[in-house]
Amino acid sequence: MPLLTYRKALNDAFAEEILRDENVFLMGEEVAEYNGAYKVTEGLWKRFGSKRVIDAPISEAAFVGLGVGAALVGMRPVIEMMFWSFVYVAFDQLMNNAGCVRYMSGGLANVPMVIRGPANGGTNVGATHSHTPENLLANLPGLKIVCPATAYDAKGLMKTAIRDNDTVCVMENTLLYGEKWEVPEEEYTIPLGVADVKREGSDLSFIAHGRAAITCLKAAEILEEQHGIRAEVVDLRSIRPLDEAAILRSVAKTHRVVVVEENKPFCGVGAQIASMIQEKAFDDLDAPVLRVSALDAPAIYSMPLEKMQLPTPERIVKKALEIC
Amino acid sequence: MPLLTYRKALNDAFAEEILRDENVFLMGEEVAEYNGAYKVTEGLWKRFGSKRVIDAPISEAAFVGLGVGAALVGMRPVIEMMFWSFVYVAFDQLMNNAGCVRYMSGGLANVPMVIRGPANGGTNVGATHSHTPENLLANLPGLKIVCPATAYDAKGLMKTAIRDNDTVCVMENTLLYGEKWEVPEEEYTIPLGVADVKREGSDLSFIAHGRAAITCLKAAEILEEQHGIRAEVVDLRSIRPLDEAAILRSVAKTHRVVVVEENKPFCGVGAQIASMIQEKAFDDLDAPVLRVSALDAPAIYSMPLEKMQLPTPERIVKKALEIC
Amino acid sequence: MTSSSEEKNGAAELGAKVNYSATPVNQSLTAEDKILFLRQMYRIRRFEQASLKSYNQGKLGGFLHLYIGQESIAVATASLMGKHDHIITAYRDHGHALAVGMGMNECMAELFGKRTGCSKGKGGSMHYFAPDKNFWGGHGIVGGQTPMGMGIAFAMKYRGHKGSCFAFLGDGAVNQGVFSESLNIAALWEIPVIFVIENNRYSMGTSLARSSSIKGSLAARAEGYNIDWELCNGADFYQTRAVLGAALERAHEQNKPSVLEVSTYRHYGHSVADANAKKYRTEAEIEEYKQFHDPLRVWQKTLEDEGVLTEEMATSIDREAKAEAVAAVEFADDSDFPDPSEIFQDVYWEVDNKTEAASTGRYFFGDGAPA
Amino acid sequence: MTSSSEEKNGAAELGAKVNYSATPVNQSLTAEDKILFLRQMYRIRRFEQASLKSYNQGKLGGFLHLYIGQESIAVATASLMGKHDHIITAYRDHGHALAVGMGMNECMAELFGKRTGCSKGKGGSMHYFAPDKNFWGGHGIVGGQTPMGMGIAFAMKYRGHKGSCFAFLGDGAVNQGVFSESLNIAALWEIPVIFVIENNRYSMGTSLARSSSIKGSLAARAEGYNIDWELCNGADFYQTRAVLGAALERAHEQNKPSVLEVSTYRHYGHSVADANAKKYRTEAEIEEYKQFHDPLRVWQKTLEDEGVLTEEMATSIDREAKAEAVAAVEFADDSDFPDPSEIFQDVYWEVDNKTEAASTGRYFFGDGAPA
Ligand SMILES: Cc1ncc(C[n+]2csc(CCOP(=O)(O)OP(=O)(O)O)c2C)c(N)n1
Ligand SMILES: Cc1ncc(C[n+]2csc(CCOP(=O)(O)OP(=O)(O)O)c2C)c(N)n1
Ligand SMILES: [Mg+2]
Ligand SMILES: [Mg+2]
Repeated sequence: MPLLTYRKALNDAFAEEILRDENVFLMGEEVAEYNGAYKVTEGLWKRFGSKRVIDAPISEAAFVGLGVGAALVGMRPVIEMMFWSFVYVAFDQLMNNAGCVRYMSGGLANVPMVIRGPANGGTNVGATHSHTPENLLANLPGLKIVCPATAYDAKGLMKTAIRDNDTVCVMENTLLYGEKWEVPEEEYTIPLGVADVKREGSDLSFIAHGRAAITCLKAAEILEEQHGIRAEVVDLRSIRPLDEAAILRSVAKTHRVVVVEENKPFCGVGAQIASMIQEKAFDDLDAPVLRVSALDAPAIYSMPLEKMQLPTPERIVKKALEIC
Repeated sequence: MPLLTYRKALNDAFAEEILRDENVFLMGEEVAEYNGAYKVTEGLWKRFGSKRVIDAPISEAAFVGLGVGAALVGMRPVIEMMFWSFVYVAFDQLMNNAGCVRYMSGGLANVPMVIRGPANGGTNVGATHSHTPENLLANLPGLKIVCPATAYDAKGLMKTAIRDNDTVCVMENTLLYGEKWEVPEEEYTIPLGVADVKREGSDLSFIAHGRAAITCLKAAEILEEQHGIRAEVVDLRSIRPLDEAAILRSVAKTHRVVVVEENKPFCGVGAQIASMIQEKAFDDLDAPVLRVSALDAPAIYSMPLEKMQLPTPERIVKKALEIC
Repeated sequence: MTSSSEEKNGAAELGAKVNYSATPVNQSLTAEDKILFLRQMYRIRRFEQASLKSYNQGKLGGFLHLYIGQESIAVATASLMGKHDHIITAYRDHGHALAVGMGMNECMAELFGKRTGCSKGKGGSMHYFAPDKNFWGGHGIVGGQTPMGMGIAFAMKYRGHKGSCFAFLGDGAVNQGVFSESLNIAALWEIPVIFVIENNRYSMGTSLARSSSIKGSLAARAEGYNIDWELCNGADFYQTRAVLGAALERAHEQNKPSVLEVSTYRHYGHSVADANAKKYRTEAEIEEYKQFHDPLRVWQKTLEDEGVLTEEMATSIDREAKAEAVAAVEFADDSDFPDPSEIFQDVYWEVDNKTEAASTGRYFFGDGAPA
Repeated sequence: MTSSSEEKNGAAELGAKVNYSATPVNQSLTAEDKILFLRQMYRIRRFEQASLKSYNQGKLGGFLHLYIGQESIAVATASLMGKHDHIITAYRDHGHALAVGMGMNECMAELFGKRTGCSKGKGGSMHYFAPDKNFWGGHGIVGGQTPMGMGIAFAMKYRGHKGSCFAFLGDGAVNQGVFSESLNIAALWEIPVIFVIENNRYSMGTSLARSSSIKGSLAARAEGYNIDWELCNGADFYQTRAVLGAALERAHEQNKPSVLEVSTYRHYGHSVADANAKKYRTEAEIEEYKQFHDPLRVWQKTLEDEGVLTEEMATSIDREAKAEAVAAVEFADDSDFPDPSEIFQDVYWEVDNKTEAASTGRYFFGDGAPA
């Protein structure tokens, strides 16, 4: 299988879906002529033209709202937030319109829209540019949240998200855009709500999403090599819908859990997972469910400290050893 | 002690703080000449004039931002969201400016601002008007979140919030505005971060905030009368800072916990509390920490169903009996 | 644009001088058409009064924003809409709903929170929808509907339809940032959206002068975005219809947006819960509008003057409208509330439709949630 | 407002015809003042170039938005500010920072993420602050600083100070809704805020024509809010200073807001990471601006023509600026990174100041968090 970057895998997903369905269009700041701030949409404007790939002014609230309106009448907008951090200026459109309009219409309407872009820290851009709002959005029934950790997942999940008839928020990661993974040449999709066991293990379960899953894989290696502990890594892939069954299967096997996320700890995704596990697998647990999150401060700029602020393999290993 | 409504207690807090500190001003839609959509600011414009009590256009982002700017130079804005549900149009100003500016300035700046208003469902106004964003805001280190359950708490916490040198989000409740509690005539304040045990008990702990604490008191009565179970009710009062010690004290006493909130369940405040308790009091627990939240859908309009959607005493009792 | 900003800002008063009944869009109207418009205004008015009565009887709760006094605008709009023309508005949405053809029954039942309501009792007064009639709500967050309206119009153009979307907002709503953002995008991309500001002079208890700094009019702000704009007097049905019609033509023929500001007045308070309704407006002002600028009365008078309508006809139209409203209340009364299990329906399309996508992962959490 | 919209939209070109050096605000300038302005422009330019070099050496990361080509605007602004005049801008903030008197050392150290940085290495390039110099940042979210600037100006008026706030934004930022909302409030409440649009013709790779639908100019949108507005040519220091000065007077004397649009150009890409900097703009265009509209060059020439400055003086000013920048890089290099424990500092004022409020409840959660 060819090795593809996360970026290219996404790019291919867009191209394939644009070709497949004439209702699909991409919209966002600098996505067209500039090829995207992070080059995720490179070449697509040239190939598909201004009708399908559209540069927008810096008016996130209006163009997310435009997307909702277009989706109501059957279009399939794929809207880029140059950074998910910028979604707060468009938050109302996402929470009240994309998220609630189906309910408030008694099911008469639906909003088949994708909002996508990177949501991560670790790139020296400071607090305003390093938000990870997956927990905020997942709080609202009506929205779906996807956080792919690999190029393979990114492509398969993105294609599914675009075909989904509800609003899907896809959180990418600038630190992964340049990383390569095997991606099949033939078409494939990955369903939302199916976690991926990225590494099998018997002693301990890491539950993670997005780039944290990759960090867990590194931690699992260290644990195996240095401590003889075999950790399982469950990559959630989607936060809502959530594959609770996969989490509980892993817990039943290992009896020990560390939930890892780049999210901030307070009411983060890890809180939900930990609370769910202790409720549904109380008797399976040999130790409390522990959590590793971003250190609890706004994202710091300073380079070495910023690296420490996100979960590192070392911090994860240390946490794992507390219960192993 | 005189009985005062929650509404009047807040009103008194504003009047006292306006008199105490000339930097304090109230701002929001209809807070002045109209006396407030829910009459919380009744009479204050007449008494203190247009300099201190200011009607704003329907531009939440701009007047929250105005508040941040004014607070930077030492003013103490008290800004009303007519409903906290409307904060999503101003979310960026709260998250990135109020919440992050101190950090990004290396501590050179601070934002002594209060944002307040009702945040609750249960009043037949549908999904767009029934959001409870305490968990979303508490996720961000930099903001403080307070959810008073009684008139006494509302007044004491509001006065503290206004004097606090960081941004405090105070979530009131329209269903409580007309309820009465004893409120002393002499001045008092209540520190943030101190939970209040609203009822002592030995068999089970309810951990709750805002109106859910009142509902827990009703549930506790039923449990005592009908089942001989003595439930303790811990009212968190503030979500961030959080009185973890008080929670853990109660758990150590009762060994059984139900966390109750009007928040939506996924990544709600209850998730954070449950995850914390199982981590820090794993061996104290005789049963999993259970949760009661709003039923997991956008707020429904239909009157009888809306009542069911919020935690009811009956639902709480049922949940408690699962572990008692 | 043909006329200058100053001229236009004075246009609403000058309106009377132009014979709007002779504009192409109005000239072709038959007597039946004209009577139908009156009937629709009566239907809206009687529906609103019936809902107010039901509210006062405690049969419904929450907010109730009455459209009485503004009926001409929704009726004129609906009368112009073709297959690919859409409409979206804010929470004061009953008039638009009835004008596009929604039934009183499902509208009343929605207020009562019944499963027979247009939104199955889930949305309430502020959140009516009828996609089959190109009516996209009913939205509770001030200004939030404006970019959605633009998106619907965008889709019409994308698909090559001769279509548009009328996006309504209030005089207070123009100060929501997303509306300004939408003006820029609509103009930049030539999107056939028609923003209609229903200027009833107040946003809750705040007069226009206390909410907005303007140069002559709110619509004149469109000038800065190079968007065509017009003012008109909502009490003059012909004028309103002519101005709306011209904007629609601009949308259909040139894919161009418009901003229209229609002066109007709400006879009642902001909502039924508005205890101050008579404090921030003088009795005299309210009376003046009811007596001399009520679009229903004015239109009825116009038709009588034209000899199209007799007093008896008007009385019977009114009687029918009242009867229909009474029947709608009965229908709503007799309908059932939704079943508690329905709380978890209509959240996700994929779940409701039991698709493959719904079979993987958990969608709902906490008590009562289907696995 | 005196002149019509059309006249003003043409004013920037006509600018040359007015003798701005003779306006009161400029007439009183001494030779030293004028040379100081040149020195400040050189300092900004050399600082930016040194930071670029450091970036290319991998000493800093993230974004780096250079102000080269726009220096006159920040320098003219700072030269007008009194005790109660404040300033706030976006992420392209180094020029404003140096102009108001921040040292190159703490500015460079901030880029390097060092604890000696102006924000202790916590904010980075986009988030400089110096409250003691009335400089309120440095803000990363496009347009987000505009209402804050209004709030600062609001506070000056509230306190009865003769004060103001200059709130800067880019030509792309005008399309953020919160800016429009702020225009309305500033005008409605007569807040002495001066919105300065630094129109460098591009927002990232998007030209003004592709981002904004306008009537003549961006600033002309202020007309709809009944706000005074002016255009000016940023390459003409006297003109820029005169226009800014007039707005400041309007703020001080009448508590009135202004919208100013200063035409300018950035010689470099949007940020250092902008790989396309030479794709969306032609080489010829960039060269044209560098050659003929560079505010530093133009100002130097003006002073030489006035006989205030010799070539030698200019050379030594430049040499000093370069040396200062080199020293700043050394300073930044030699400084320490913050200690990991500092991650949890500067989040809450009450915690940092160990007040009673900090003694109750838990403020931080998860790993490493102080209890
Ligand atoms: C973002 C937001 N802010 C505030 C409100 C509360 N609110 C509802 S209607 C209204 C007044 C709107 O007035 P206007 O736009 O003139 O419309 P009208 O009610 O006159 O039809 C306000 C303040 C809201 N629903 N949404
Ligand atoms: C809300 C928001 N959207 C998008 C961005 C990304 N972004 C940063 S700067 C910029 C361009 C701004 O251009 P302009 O306002 O003209 O200022 P200039 O960079 O030219 O100084 C964009 C799109 C952001 N920081 N914030
Ligand atoms: Mg109005
Ligand atoms: Mg620019």
